[in-house]
Amino acid sequence: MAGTKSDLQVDLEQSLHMYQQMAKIRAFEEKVNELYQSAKMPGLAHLYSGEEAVAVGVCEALRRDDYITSTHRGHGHCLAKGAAVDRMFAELLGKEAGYCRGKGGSMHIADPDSGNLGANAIVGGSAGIATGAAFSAKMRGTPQVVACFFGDGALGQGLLYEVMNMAALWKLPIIYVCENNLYGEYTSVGETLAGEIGARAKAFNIPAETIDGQDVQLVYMTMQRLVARARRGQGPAFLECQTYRYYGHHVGDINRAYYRSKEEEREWTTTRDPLQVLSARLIAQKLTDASVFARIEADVKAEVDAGVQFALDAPYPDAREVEQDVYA
Amino acid sequence: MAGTKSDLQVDLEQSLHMYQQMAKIRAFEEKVNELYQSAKMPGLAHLYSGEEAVAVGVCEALRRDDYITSTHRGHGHCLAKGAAVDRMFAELLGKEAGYCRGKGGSMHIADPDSGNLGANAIVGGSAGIATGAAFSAKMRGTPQVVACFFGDGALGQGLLYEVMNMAALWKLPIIYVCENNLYGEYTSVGETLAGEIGARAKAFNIPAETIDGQDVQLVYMTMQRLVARARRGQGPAFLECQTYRYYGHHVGDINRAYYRSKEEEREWTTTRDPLQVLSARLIAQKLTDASVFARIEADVKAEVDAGVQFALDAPYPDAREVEQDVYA
Amino acid sequence: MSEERELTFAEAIREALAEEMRRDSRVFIIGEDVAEAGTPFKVLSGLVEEFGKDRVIDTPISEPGFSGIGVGAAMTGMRPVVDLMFGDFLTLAMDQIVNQAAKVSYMSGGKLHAPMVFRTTLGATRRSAAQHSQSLHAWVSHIPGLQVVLPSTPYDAKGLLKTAIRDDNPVVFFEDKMMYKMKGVVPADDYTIPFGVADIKRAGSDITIVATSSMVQVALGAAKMLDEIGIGAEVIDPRTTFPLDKAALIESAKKTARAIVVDEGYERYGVTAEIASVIADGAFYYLDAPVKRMGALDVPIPFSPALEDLTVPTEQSVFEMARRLCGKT
Amino acid sequence: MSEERELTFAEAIREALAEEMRRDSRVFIIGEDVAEAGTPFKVLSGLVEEFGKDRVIDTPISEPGFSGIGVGAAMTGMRPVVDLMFGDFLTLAMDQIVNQAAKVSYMSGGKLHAPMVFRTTLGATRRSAAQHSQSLHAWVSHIPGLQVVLPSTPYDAKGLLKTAIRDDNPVVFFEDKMMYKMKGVVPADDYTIPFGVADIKRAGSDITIVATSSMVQVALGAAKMLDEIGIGAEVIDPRTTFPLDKAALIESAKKTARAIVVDEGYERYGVTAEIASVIADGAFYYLDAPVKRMGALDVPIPFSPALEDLTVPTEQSVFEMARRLCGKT
Ligand SMILES: Cc1ncc(C[n+]2csc(CCOP(=O)(O)OP(=O)(O)O)c2C)c(N)n1
Ligand SMILES: Cc1ncc(C[n+]2csc(CCOP(=O)(O)OP(=O)(O)O)c2C)c(N)n1
Ligand SMILES: [Mg+2]
Ligand SMILES: [Mg+2]
Repeated sequence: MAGTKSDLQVDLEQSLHMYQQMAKIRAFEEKVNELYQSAKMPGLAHLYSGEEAVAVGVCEALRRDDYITSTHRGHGHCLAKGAAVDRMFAELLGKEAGYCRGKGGSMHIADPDSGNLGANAIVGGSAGIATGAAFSAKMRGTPQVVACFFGDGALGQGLLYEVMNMAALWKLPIIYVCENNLYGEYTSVGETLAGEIGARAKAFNIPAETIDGQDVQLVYMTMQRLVARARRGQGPAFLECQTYRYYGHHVGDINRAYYRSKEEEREWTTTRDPLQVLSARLIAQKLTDASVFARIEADVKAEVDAGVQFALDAPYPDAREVEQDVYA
Repeated sequence: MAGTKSDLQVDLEQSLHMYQQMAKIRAFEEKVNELYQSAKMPGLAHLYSGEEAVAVGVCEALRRDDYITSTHRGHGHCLAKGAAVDRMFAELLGKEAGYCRGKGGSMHIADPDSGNLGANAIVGGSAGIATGAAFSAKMRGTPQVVACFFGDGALGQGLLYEVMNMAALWKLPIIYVCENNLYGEYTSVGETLAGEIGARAKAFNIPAETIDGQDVQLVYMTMQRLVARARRGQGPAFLECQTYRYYGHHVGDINRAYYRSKEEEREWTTTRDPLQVLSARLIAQKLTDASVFARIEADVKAEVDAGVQFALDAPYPDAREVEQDVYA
Repeated sequence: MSEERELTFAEAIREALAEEMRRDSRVFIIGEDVAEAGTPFKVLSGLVEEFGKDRVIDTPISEPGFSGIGVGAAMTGMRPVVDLMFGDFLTLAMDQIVNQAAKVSYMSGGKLHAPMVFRTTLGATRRSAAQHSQSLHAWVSHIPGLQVVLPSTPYDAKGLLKTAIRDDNPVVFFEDKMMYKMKGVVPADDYTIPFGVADIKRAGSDITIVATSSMVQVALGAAKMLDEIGIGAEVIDPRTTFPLDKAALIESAKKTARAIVVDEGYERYGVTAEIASVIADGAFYYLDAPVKRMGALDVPIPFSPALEDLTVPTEQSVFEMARRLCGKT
Repeated sequence: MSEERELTFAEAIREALAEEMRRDSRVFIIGEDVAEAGTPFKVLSGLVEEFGKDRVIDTPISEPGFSGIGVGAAMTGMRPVVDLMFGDFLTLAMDQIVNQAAKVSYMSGGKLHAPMVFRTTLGATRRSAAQHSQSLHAWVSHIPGLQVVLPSTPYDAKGLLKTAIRDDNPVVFFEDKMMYKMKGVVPADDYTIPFGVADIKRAGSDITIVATSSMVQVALGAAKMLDEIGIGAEVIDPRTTFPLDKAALIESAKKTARAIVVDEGYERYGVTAEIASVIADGAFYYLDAPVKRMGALDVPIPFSPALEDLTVPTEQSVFEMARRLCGKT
């Protein structure tokens, strides 16, 4: 359970659970890529591979009824917060069994049952929703906390500053989680960001921390602390997680040399992979051995394979569906 | 001329010129209030009385072809940058002789001849225009600098942060001048602003200073420095001027007790009046005597009286005008 | 008798809000200067005294921000009434209204909803110039997922606002700034007016004048003038542009065989276009003359009174148009 | 022969931009991922290599901000071409486009101008769901001070974009994302196409199909099918929704006595309403049937291909409508 003292060190069970969550996301995204490459998935998708420790570390520190808002690169957030693989795939394939009955697709997966208020295809677009959810939690007097995920690119959107100001003024229970993966689409943050990221939150009196987003234990422990603080009514926080996306901006972005180097990609994938970082550490600490991870990998692969098969077999929504759900 | 070393102290002539500019704005605004109270002016107006040192100190540091953008409380900026009293009044009365042929009114006075790109009735709305003008100056290779005036209230608008980011990234020649008069409409800044104002600019790597906006010599000297820096290609700056509006949010805002105290008003008008501060200082320094100020007051009063008469006598635009100027 | 009680339009709005806030603790108001100031139009005066600053919330000048906060609050169990002081500021909040609030129900396959009201204003002739005078209701009427309300009397204002607050979908509610002081009978009881039901403000059989919001009084004035020359005008107010009571509008036009649509938005690509084309289609075989449209002149609203008054349809101009359409010159 | 040279729609846009940038040093491009990436649609590929990063400027993800910078640059002597990647992001930039760019000429009494182009996109069926598929040109068509361009062929795209860049007023230029790869003849010479001149894409005398942007090809396909059952359809493309070539549209409808308007924006309060009501009014005494409108279904665009394809008019649905309207069943 989140929020108690003993959680401040990460025990083995929890670490393995986080490993499993990360492995599931990785396997899910590999499958999404395959579906795209084999023309089985409509449209595009933005893969989360490489960034798993952020979603998993953050969501591990949340309760099920805490909220998240997600982004165009949202599969990892959804899975980490508790979405099921099969219904996720169904949504990506536009099937009725999907989380949004096929109407949302990759960029709009929402699952209120697990506290997921939705991915969002407007960069920064969910910052208002997340802050409003925190506002609502406070008004309703519940202990809920909100994690608002967004990329470094969203720092370009003025909306974020407007809502951070109000979150600070009103001491709202929200953590702004910035996934700094060094690029917004095909442009590096160096070209789009003046100053330090954390300073932007601090300017609004919001405490900000910058951490290695590839270390899931660190993300979890930091988030634990910030969530506990928010739950105590001490207001918002800002967490910059330094991370990296292994694939292109979306599945179709194959030739990336004009905006980032192969060396850089290699550096991140080989030395800073969040799954490897965690498994190597646990093995070095002699807390477990390689066979455990192999078992987890096999488990999630089975889950993903079954999930994708479920989705492939599932029916499309009926034509009548097109005019339903426009209004409540 | 601005930008040379010797200007760094303010000589008597220049000080008196600034006094005259401030006195003109004060007299102008008193007349506007009169016009409103006697139902001779259509609509409303937001008076600048009390804040004169900001507009005058800032504009004194600018060349005629430098740009400003202004706000809904814009009369002072326009006059300080070089607009004529008579055509200003004509605009406020909706006459064809006005700066905008009567189409703009109080909140939209623009005068490209004096580098005034226009007042703006959207709070923060001109931050984009101002930054674009600075961008354009840089692209065109001219030495022009831009002063972007806005109130403390505009700090609520996300647009400001978006353009400050780009101004910093691209080292644009612009000074963001925040007139912090403690209120946005009927709400005090304490309720709407988290953190320190200057920190918001610094977060984007923009140097920021906070000064007494009632001391016109200080405003001028500070602005001189920032303008020189921008003209040298060293990029944007942010200047917070602490000031106070003597009247209500607009001419119709008479009973203000529910949002600010009479004591506070008295404190500012009696001990921090920008005209008094300057005249008292120059007299104390034995640089001049009271008769000089009396003469200036008489001069500007005559100018204002003549201006308002001109405007009252001027014709309204012809009905055909209504469909003109929609397109160039 | 309570039936005969008169309130101003502003009072009717305030009463609707107060009643709904008493009835439902989820309802709250958020926007600029809504608390002690009660908005610049004083529409909300007194509410903060009754409901406190936790339910009547002053914000920074952040239209996108507090609109977005409204959306998030609505999605998680609250019923926000978001105050956008001038309709012209819709420009700033369109992403939150259109890409977020309007679409969340559909995008989530019906799992999430945004039950909320965006209260804003429309209307010119206040000498407020181009950025404070627009009537931009056509924009939101265009968007699936939104409902758009344009009350034209204190009675309608109260009943429609209550419906808006109770509705489970986002509603954009436009108040004419010039109408706030207008008086009318408003029952003290709890009544609601359903969306999508047009109201015949005046019956007549020679010509149909469809009018919205600020233009209803103008149309009624014109109808009176038309009466004097023997033309019986029916004035019909759709009250909501979406849902639109097409049947009632078409029915009226079929009966009179002539129709004019009057609305204060810019004429081109405006609300008059939709309504005129609905009537021209639905009553095609009954019309004796083309359906005529009268919107605001297609110019940014000028400040000068000498010009501004030329931009909005008037009793006189509606009268002239109707007379011409009826072939009386 | 250069007359016969074929380019894709994207190449035509790029060529227009390159030619104008060579001709006029005031022209520059600003937006997200416009430089090395050449936009996600690769429309601008190669321009940064020729013109450098000072004239093809990558911005942060700040639509309001860089639109506003465009306005200020335009007001002070430059000719910005502002790139708004998806038309759905207009929601974010509406204040800069509508309250600033569109009004500055009028509000300043003609002293300031904003000669600039907002290039953006429209169109569904890319499986991009509700926030990346909208066709929001009705909004800007509603606003005095703006001009709105909807090219439907590579030829028109080049000629109209050059006109837009040379115009002294703000222009919103919509490109259909699905059309970028479409090929057509595009002269290598410097030609422009005036605004407000409709183009008859196919002559016919039995029915008029007014179609815009993405719907022109659909209308032409339907016309071919109609031919086979003996109905001669005239397909007419207004090319600019403002200025709108009312005379040409009315003329065509007078000739054929029947008209359908097809456009990919949401149907209600959309572009079809304006055009249909203009025709219904102007050709009133010549029409044998009501003017029919076909826009996108009034729902947020769904992701699922099974649903998305139902939301946009198709050759088949236009054909059916035309056949019904001509009384052939
Ligand atoms: C308002 C808006 N502008 C532009 C886009 C197009 N776009 C989609 S993702 C993206 C880059 C986002 O970068 P970042 O926030 O860093 O997230 P990342 O993709 O790196 O996870 C852009 C520009 C958009 N979806 N929304
Ligand atoms: C975007 C926008 N929101 C709200 C308003 C209404 N309004 C006009 S002035 C004002 C207060 C502005 O305060 P500030 O920026 O501090 O300027 P001051 O009036 O104090 O000079 C407000 C809220 C507006 N004009 N524009
Ligand atoms: Mg990124
Ligand atoms: Mg202020």
